[in-house]
Amino acid sequence: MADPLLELTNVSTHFHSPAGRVRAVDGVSFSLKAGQTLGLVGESGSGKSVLARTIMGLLPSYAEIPEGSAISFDGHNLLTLDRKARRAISGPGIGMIFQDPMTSLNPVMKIGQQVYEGMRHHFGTSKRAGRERAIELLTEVGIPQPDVRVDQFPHQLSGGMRQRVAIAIALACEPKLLIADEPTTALDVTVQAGILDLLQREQRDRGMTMILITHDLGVVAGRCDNVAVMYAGGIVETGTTLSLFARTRMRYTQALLDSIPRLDRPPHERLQSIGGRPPNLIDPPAGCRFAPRCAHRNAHCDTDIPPITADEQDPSHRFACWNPRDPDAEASDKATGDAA
Amino acid sequence: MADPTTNRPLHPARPTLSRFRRMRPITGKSGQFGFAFWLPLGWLLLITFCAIFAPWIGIQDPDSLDFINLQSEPNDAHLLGTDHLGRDVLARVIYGARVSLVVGFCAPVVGMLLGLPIGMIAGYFGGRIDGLIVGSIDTFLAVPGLVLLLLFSLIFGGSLLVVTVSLGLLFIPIFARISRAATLSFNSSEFVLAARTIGAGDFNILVRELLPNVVLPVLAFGLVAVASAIVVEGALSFLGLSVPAPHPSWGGMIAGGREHLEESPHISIFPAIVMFLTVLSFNLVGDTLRSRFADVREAAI
Amino acid sequence: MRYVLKRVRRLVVVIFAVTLFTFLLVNVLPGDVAYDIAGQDASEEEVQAIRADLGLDRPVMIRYVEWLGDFVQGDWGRSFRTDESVAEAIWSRFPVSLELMLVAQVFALILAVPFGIFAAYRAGRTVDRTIATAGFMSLSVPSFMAAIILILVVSLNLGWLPTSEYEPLSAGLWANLRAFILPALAIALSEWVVLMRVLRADLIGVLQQDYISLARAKGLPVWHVILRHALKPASFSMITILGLQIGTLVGGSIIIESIFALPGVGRLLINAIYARDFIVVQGVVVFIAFAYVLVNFIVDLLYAVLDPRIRTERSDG
Amino acid sequence: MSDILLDVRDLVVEFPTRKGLVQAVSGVTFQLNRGETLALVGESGCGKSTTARAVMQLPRPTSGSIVLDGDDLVAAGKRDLRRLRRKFQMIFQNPIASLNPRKRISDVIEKPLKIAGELDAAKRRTAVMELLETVGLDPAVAMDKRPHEFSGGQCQRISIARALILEPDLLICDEPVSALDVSIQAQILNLLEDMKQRYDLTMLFISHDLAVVRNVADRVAVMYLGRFCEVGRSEELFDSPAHPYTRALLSAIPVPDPTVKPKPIEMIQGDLPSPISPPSGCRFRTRCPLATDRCTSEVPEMRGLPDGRAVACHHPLIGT
Amino acid sequence: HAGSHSAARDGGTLTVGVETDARGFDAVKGGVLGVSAGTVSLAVHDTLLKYNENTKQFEPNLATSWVAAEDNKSWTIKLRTDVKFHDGTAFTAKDVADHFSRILDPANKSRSRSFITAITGVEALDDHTVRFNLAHPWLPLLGNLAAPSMIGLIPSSANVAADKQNREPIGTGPYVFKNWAGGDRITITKNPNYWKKGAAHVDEIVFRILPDTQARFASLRSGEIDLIWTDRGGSIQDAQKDPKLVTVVRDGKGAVITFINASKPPLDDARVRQAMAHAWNQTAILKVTWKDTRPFAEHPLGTESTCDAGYRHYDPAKAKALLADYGKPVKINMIHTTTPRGREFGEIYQQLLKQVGIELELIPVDQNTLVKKVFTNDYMISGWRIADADDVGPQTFALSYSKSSYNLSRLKSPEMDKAAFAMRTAADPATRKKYHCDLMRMVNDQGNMQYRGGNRYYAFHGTNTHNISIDGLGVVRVSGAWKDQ
Ligand SMILES: Nc1ncnc2c1ncn2[C@@H]1O[C@H](COP(=O)(O)OP(=O)(O)OP(=O)(O)O)[C@@H](O)[C@H]1O
Ligand SMILES: Nc1ncnc2c1ncn2[C@@H]1O[C@H](COP(=O)(O)OP(=O)(O)OP(=O)(O)O)[C@@H](O)[C@H]1O
Ligand SMILES: [Mg+2]
Ligand SMILES: [Mg+2]
Repeated sequence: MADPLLELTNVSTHFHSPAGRVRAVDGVSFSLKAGQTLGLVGESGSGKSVLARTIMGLLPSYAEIPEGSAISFDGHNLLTLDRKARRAISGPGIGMIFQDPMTSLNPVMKIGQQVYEGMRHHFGTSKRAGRERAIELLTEVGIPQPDVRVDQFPHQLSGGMRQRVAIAIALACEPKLLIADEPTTALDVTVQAGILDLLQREQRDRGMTMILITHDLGVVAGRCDNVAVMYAGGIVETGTTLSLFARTRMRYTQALLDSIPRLDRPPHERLQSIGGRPPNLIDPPAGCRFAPRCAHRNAHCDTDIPPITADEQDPSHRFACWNPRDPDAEASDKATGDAA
Repeated sequence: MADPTTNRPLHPARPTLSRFRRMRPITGKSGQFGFAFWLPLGWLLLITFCAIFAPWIGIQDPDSLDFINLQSEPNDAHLLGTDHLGRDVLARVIYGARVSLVVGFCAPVVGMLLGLPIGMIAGYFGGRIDGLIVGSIDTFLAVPGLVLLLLFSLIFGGSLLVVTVSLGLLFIPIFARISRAATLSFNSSEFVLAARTIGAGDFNILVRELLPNVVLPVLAFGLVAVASAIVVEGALSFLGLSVPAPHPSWGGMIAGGREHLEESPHISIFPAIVMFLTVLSFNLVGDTLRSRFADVREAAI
Repeated sequence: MRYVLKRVRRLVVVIFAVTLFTFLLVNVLPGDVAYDIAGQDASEEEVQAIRADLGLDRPVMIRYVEWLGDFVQGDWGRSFRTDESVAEAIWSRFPVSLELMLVAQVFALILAVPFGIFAAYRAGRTVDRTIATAGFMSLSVPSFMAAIILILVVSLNLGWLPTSEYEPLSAGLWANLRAFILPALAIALSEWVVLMRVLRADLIGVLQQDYISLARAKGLPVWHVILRHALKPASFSMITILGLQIGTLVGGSIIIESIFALPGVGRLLINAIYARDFIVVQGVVVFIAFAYVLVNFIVDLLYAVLDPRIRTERSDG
Repeated sequence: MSDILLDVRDLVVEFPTRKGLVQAVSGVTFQLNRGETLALVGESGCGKSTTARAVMQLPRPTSGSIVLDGDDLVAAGKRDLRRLRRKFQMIFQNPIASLNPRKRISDVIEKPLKIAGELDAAKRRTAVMELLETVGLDPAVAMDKRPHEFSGGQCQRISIARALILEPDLLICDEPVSALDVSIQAQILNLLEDMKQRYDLTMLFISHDLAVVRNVADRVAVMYLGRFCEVGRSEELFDSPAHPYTRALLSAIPVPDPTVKPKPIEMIQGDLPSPISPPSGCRFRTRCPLATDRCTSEVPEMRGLPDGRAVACHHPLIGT
Repeated sequence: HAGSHSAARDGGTLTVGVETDARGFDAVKGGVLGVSAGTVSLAVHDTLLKYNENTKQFEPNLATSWVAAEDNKSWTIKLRTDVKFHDGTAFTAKDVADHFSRILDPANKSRSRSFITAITGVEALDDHTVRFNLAHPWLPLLGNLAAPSMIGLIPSSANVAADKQNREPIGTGPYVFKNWAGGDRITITKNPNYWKKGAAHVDEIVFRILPDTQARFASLRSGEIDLIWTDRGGSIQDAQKDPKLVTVVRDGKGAVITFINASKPPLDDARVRQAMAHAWNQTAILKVTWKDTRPFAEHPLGTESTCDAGYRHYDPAKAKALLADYGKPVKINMIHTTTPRGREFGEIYQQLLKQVGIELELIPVDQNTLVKKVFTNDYMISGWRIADADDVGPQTFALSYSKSSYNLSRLKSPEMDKAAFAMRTAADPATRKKYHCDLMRMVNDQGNMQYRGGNRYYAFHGTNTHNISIDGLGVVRVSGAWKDQ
């Protein structure tokens, strides 16, 4: 498995809005090997969904992908394919799950049909076979009474159930890559774990490659091979999950981790907060985009964009920071916290 | 079976709303008002100017007859020709604009002044009051508008005041519906709740919190309402039920020229064109402003 | 079921309110049917005699209660003027109005749906703006003006279609339909715009929904996504409006029916109003109100058929 | 002066809906000591907001008593209630929606003063400015702007200012940070903590995020389908949950540490039952791994545990 | 057209475009028969006599002979014996007596009664002889027996008794009533058993109700309908120019008039009324409103009548002089209908009066209200008409006689009463005419009625339609029509 299944090179996505050009995604590069799971984390508005939609080819007409961007999937450059060939990839090639299960199913179409529709289109499956397959899939994603549910409408299901249906829909065409855009954000914690487990199981069983988008570092920590942290349209740090959490280099990632209240901390502990707010993507800061909020910035940070640097110990761990954190030096005080 | 009441979005303001919906661009229309706005606005200003200053801009007496020049084609003396009584069509079109504009502006105002509070009260208090108001509106709507206008104008006689007021009454349900819908949508919003938690009374909430929010979509509909008021006035005067003779009105002129459509089409055609352009202008200007200032769906109308 | 009952109760209340409302309104009309019956050459005594004969000299409320009693029993009265049974008069004219409305709405839909879809799909582009402008222009031609223009161009100049050739259905479908083309067009010319814009607005909303993205993520072609996934959930408001329009237009196309000489309910009404034949006015207005409320009711039920969310919620409860 | 600021007993809130009566809160009893923060956690739809709003008397509860500092709010007339309102205030989940988009910030914050009868405009203005300063906004810049010119975090600061201007005793926070980003959330949580110190606030804090609750709360109440399952001091409840539901909630929380693998303990199954026809007996029994026949027939009472906690369970996880 | 009878062809359908729907066909119930209903009725029913326009003589129809008694106070009429109603029953003297008795019975409140109050009774002497008894010598009787309106048309008394005459009339005429689709059309079919063989030709006549003149006219030109009538000047001019159309014209009696209410100051002053008469430019309104398709009227006796009625011609100078004599400014108002024609009349009158310094305010009302206001003396000026009749005497009498409730202009003078009475009871036509003319001269002098034009009726049909004529009152006789092809 030498060739990556998905490789993004310098991908940008800009929106034309009345106020100007929104650089929602700006120069993102990463690659993903078949069978791996990538966690894409970041604050709201950091461009995670736009990136996912860019890969999926679901951008609105007023979006623009500047020259020089390339997305290679399974040997095809997705950005240069014609529409028909591109459509042939959606479904069997890449499947997607959306954030809000309440809105991601067609309210006036039966569940079964929504599940087998893709198969019918791509593989010419007959209606009856499609229905059978839909029941199987619903069983697989853990929906009780699947034979009843196929003929029901989405509103008759609870949010968790609907997200399971959405997963079944995505799985129907046996995609090589599954993009799950915050699949549990809108769900209760009790339901969330079940959905994540299901995704993980399916991914493992099918040898699927997966991008799991979330804003919750806790979610990626337990379930992803690699993590990429996004901030203001760019990837600021990426690496294996272990390395990224253990040897956080980027100041932003660390600030994020520090600001989260944790169960293993005493009550009323003062939280580390990040001042300011995310930058305006129409007119982003000239240097490091995190610089205006960073406690460790220096003059360099404000004027020059930090290059992508590899971690000395683990070259696959890369980050973009002028003044990176030294994980070994700060390890001592972190250890005291962990011990508690 | 799952219970739909539990099926609501859980933590709605957390990233549930996709940016793709939140940040809908104002479909293509760029930040500037285009010529589809300025051109009609210019026309409206011209018409309004002519209507207001009609007696002083050197046009002829719209009522004086000329038994020699009956139905004459447009010429130097009569730019738009004369009608079947030898009256100057241009002068009558301009004086007719007075009627159309007065009715067009005032009727929606009447409708709004009455409809807005009614709708807000219904939306705010809900329950019985809402039921009563919605029921009355339903009843009112179930009687065709033109029939009401006909009856009103027969009862009170045709005069500018009667036409304006009765047309205004017809606008009540529309404005009431819009403001009711808007009130409902804001009523459960947290800022209203917040006002309650600090002990604000109903009146205070209605006037201070809700009104500024409700009035915008209602106003946005206003200009479109002007267009339709002009159309309905036209229909009324087409039936001879609007302003009394000899005052000219566009609909009346169109109706009057109908008999001479073949030999002298200009008698009907000119007022028709002017009316068309004016209504179109109000529609265009109104739509531009509406899409700029409020997102009311036509469905409410 | 409870829901249906509730709607029916509301329907009855509205109808009742309409009867009272119109009865009062019609009875304060100046003028007097008695003069109309008597004609210009009658003397005042004769007129008074006719009034007394018709019972017009009694208080309004008593007459209302009597009328209501008869009405409920199916006796809508007889025209003061022509002695025609009101119910019969309405029923014989109703098919004409209904057909006019249906043809008009079919025209409106034929224009509205494709243009609405197109405009929504290309929202903000030139096509959309062109359609919008065309719509506004169409909307700015009042139906009476459209009627005159259509007569002038299509009938008088081109001679393609008759101006007034109503034939009952018994005379053949085409002969019957022919007469409705121009009047229906005159009505549809402004109606389609309303439908188109509602459809467009809803469709734009729907097209931004995640489930449309999901459908596209399945690799389905655009037309499939629009027609199979987007159109249905986007058409509910349009259907409501369609229903409302049918409801209001059944009696509301007074001018068009007059111009095109269609013997419909609208013309019956306007003649009755002019003649102060208020028992007819009363009957027609109540009938129209009934049609309006009923159509709304049907649209509501139709909604339930189309929208599974409502359908199942009701069968649950 | 008693230590108990808020005393809620047998609170019941019902909503008539098209499909039947929803009992959103059915018999909730709790006390709030002065200066303490009580957190309310639970799944969506379990009645947290409804409880909070019932305390605010918006809408007035169906039955039960709510005594605030000696005044019974449920029994209070309309007038009295308005007078009492300055003692208890609330902030909401959606910071942007809780500010009237058409009003200026200064108007938003001074409105409570106006309603409370403070007539001197200059005094109001200084109060507003001071408070803006306190919540971390620059009064000179913020005063004349409108809400949409601020970010979510800033809007939440403004809401907090509005709630505090009358210097209430009790502050109810209904998910004040769930709409905010993690990076902003910490700012607001810190601010609330500061305000609590500064104004001697007693807080009722609602959240579905147990980690947040852990940080802010002195005591925690776990709610399920309109009832309380467990109430106790934060440390004890988090360290050794007594109710199976509390344990399930806790185990479901993902920990941002890749070395801690998600615990494979038994997850609760299924969905929240319909509040229109809740299960008989213990409401959690349909999803509880420990449910027995007793749970079906008998409603578990709130029982005190030795460590001061109370739990409503027939089979608590720690001995009585 | 009469000459071409030999070529008459049977069969086909005649489609007639009419302006208004009928109200009903019962002489008592339906009120006035408009031209539409009158036209239908005239094809379904027969009159006793027929007036020959060319010879100016009455001719037999259902009646075979008629003789007056010595004292001129009764007439005995013999009827045909071979006539059957459409329902198969035989036509007898009883039907005639019943018909007139019913109109005359005050309890029935027939609005036609006022025209024939001179008749004191009608009796059937035997099956086919009937006698009309009169209060005084009364010349207009024969005209009424020939009237193509409901007075002269004899219905089946059985049908009347069954109360079906109004909506399903039965007569003895050449056409049988078939169907009336309210608001749309009335259909009549040829009577196969008509007593006068060969009188009817087309199988069916359809009267289509097309209220819009433009539309009706367009349909005629496109051949969709065969026959229309109209009083719109523009259409008449167009039609007369159109070589594919045949025009049928007939002058009528009566007139379109304006009432000046003599009981309302300042109109109670004759000088004001007279000034208005001189300010009134009938020529202009004939040109503008009617496009000169109506005759100038100096009196309502008809164009053929030679009567010097002393008409006050258009003369603004005289008008101003009269007003100067009156001395006070004159501000008055006028009611008019909301129809285009009503408005136009008001607009013209307003401008004409303005020229002589009278300020006129216009009050639009609908037709029904206008009638009510005129009857209840709640008006100053209003349009009206003197309906056409073979003899308009009864109407002019009622309009002028001081005690008549129909004296709507409220001008009361003993001289006029005297002239009116003399006219009414005159036994020979010449005397009657002289008194009538005297009366009209007084009216013109007083200025309480002014003329807006006489009556002239037009009908148009395509060149393939034949034998259409206009009867008195503008009623079109369609029963003898036939078509080419
Ligand atoms: N359709 C659009 N038009 C204009 N700007 C957009 C559009 N969609 C997204 N953006 C902008 O792009 C940026 C990235 O948005 P995106 O939805 O990808 O964020 P996200 O990381 O998915 O956030 P969240 O956690 O809220 O889902 C935001 O600043 C947003 O305002
Ligand atoms: N106004 C209302 N009318 C009818 N039912 C209501 C109303 N408000 C709340 N409910 C119902 O009461 C129950 C509790 O709702 P509540 O909003 O208190 O839950 P919550 O715990 O705050 O949930 P969330 O975490 O989503 O805010 C729910 O089932 C809800 O459907
Ligand atoms: Mg997103
Ligand atoms: Mg809540």
